[in-house]
Amino acid sequence: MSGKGRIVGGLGSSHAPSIAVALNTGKDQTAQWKPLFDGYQPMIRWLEEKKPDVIVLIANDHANTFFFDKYPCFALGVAPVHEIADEGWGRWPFEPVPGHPEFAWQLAHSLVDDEFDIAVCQEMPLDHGFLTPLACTFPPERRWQVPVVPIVVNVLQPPIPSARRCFKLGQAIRRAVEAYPKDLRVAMFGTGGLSHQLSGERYGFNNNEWDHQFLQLVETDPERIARMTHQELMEMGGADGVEIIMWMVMRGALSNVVACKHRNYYHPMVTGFAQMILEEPNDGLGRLAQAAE
Amino acid sequence: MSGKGRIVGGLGSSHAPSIAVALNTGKDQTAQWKPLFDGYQPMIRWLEEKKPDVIVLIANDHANTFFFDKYPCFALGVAPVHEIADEGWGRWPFEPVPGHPEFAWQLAHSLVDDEFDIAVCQEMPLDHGFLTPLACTFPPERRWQVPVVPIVVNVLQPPIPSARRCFKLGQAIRRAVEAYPKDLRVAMFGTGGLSHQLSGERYGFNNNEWDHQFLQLVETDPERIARMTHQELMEMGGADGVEIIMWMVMRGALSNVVACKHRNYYHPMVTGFAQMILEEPNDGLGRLAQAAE
Amino acid sequence: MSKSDPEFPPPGTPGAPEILDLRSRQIDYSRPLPGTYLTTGVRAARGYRFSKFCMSLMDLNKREALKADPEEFMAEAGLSDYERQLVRDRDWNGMLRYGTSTFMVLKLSNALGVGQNRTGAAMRGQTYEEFMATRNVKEAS
Amino acid sequence: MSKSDPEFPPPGTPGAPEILDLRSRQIDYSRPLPGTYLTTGVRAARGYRFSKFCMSLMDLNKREALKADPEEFMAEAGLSDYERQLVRDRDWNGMLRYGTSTFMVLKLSNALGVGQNRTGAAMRGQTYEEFMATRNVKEAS
Ligand SMILES: [Fe+3]
Ligand SMILES: [Fe+3]
Repeated sequence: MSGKGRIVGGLGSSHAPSIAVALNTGKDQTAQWKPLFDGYQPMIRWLEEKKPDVIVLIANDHANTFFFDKYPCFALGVAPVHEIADEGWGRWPFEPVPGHPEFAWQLAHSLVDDEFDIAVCQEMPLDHGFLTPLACTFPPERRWQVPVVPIVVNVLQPPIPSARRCFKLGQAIRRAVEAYPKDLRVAMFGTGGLSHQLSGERYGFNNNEWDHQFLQLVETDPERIARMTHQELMEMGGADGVEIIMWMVMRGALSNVVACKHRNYYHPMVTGFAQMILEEPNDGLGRLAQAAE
Repeated sequence: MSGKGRIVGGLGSSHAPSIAVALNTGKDQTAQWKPLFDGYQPMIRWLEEKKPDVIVLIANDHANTFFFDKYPCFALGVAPVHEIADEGWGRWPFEPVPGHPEFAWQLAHSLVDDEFDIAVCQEMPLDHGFLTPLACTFPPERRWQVPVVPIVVNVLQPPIPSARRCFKLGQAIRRAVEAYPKDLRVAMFGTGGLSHQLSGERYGFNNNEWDHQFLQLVETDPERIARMTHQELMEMGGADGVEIIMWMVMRGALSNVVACKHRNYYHPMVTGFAQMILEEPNDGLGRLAQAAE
Repeated sequence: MSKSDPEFPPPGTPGAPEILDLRSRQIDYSRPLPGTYLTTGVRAARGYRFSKFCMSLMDLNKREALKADPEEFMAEAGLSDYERQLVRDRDWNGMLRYGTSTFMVLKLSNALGVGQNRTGAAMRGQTYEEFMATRNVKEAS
Repeated sequence: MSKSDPEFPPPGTPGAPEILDLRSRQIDYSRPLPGTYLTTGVRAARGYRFSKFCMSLMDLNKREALKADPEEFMAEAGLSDYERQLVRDRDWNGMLRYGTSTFMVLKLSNALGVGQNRTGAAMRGQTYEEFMATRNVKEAS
């Protein structure tokens, strides 16, 4: 690595509007919600300890920021500040989220140079896909201490990118980080899933077994997931469960061997909720640096 | 090739608002404009003879259809009808242009499956980048007899895709055409360039020698252009001359060896205008089919 | 009023536009997912006008206009007879089959005052109570 | 009024935000193109507000408002002093250096009634006639 940027680890989390509602109405300690919000505590502490300078946050738009008149496959937010999207019932009561234009533009150039045809967005309001994982891992007193570079992945309107392509996008993000000319501690954060389906007679489909298998594979054998088609992912995890491809962007940016520091799963209603912390070896300096010490 | 689609050839042409103005105000036979419009006559005849079922037309937006809030790298228009963009002084007096949704959606799926991260657009009004080459090759009585699938390439707001990436996009389009399950005669049409620069002290820069060299290379050795960086392309052809990368999408979809049936160059003012016809061997059935006959 | 539409007849009826489904190498069309309607290929095109209608309901004023006079609102939005009948019938699965994205259907059902899980129960052909009985957490969230 | 701006000082002046130019592997920053200002990297970010201002002039009403009272219009659009002075001076190259895309500058000069080749001549530091004398076709098109 010629630059001074490094990836210190990756987080994974589901996202859902109901999470923001529970959080903002103080229901996070009810019997129904506690098992979910407890799962965020180690992530809150990990972020405090690891002190990333920037979070690359991967989520999908839910037709709040984009419409099908012009729907991007991948979109990158390079703005200094990201506004809060209006999902049709007014904006979520969160402050706008700071961006990191300098790193984000470098990332944009590096990704396009690496043949990722991303849309570059100087205004890209964030919806619950981004906001719920972020609000859960940054309690009110710490909002928003770490700037965010958001990446939108199309999982709504076919054609959507393959799990393989998402994994490769993560690998390209790592190359951009490692070439960055300044000290920069980067945390990846993939969101979405796990199993759920919000349409048709199959509404409410879940597959707890697959969800646990996915969490295991994303840690130890992401290549297995990269090989899966959307057909296979949807058979296993429901039509909307395909959005776990966004965890693959996070995973692609990490080393082959990572340490799973936390894993939680809870399935109250229609979505298999999960959280995960995957830590890079040697605080992101990698195995070679470790060996040289 | 498993399908029945075939590419019958590729056209190349500059685009400019001034061309539409000259055309629509009946100046096409003036001394100033005749050498340009004469260059379209063989293209008009070629299209009449070759009878393509669809034209894949590659141009850039000039901040009329997209703005830098959300700027795509590649965008594909899948609409049944493409509206005319308003460039700020009212719409050009052209009828909306028919699309080819069935082929366009197949192309969208195939390109994303082939790891091209295109934005898919169900409404994408066309500006002069698309309209001037089209209006010049379809005289009023033939407008618009052939449906158009438009592809937008970002050449305005860096990061922009490399010449290599554009060439590869053309190759991926060919794969999609050849896998298409119905008889379909496809003509490629790359637009833009040649040398020009519309900004800074270097405004009005042209390089006739490079323009001729480019026309030779795009026919006989496109790989040489694919190897060039934006830096090299801009040094040779001016900052805005970089848009010749859109001819590379057209060229990438063609066979290695093609027949140049027409080539014209005229440089009246600030842009090196060029036109070209590259014909596929054996009416698009390829050399193998030819050999087997 | 019947759900027939000269421009966009219901899928499968005579005169309906052919929908080539061999679109994505990511989908195995020989193994259709039960109870699932993907808006691949031109299916999305057929549903586009209706999707735009649903999207317009992001605007509170539009939602109130829909509530105040649904027929007037749908006429102004230029919906076809077929599309209007889908709305009158709250035929969520019909909308999906027609080519409407999941999130567009949910924006519409929300605007019509039907919560997500009630919409989902109807999609399953169940009452809300029957559906909730299948969940791990049984009370409404 | 001077072209100084606490928020966005002109490039190169003390306090101006650092602009990392090592952005694109497609650009050789050791060989800057003469008289050329690329909006690579954060340069585009600095020019974004001004670009939006130029883009707004696609609307005829906005163009007429600009013509009727430029100072009032620029104030309402929230332009900084530095940005307003760029417009007052018709400082096209200044706009480009600031991070404004070519096509945004041309939309603005068009709205100000300055044709493309007159804008270009000014960018070159020439009169319109001097510029036209360098062209193959000498009469105005
Ligand atoms: Fe989601
Ligand atoms: Fe152009």
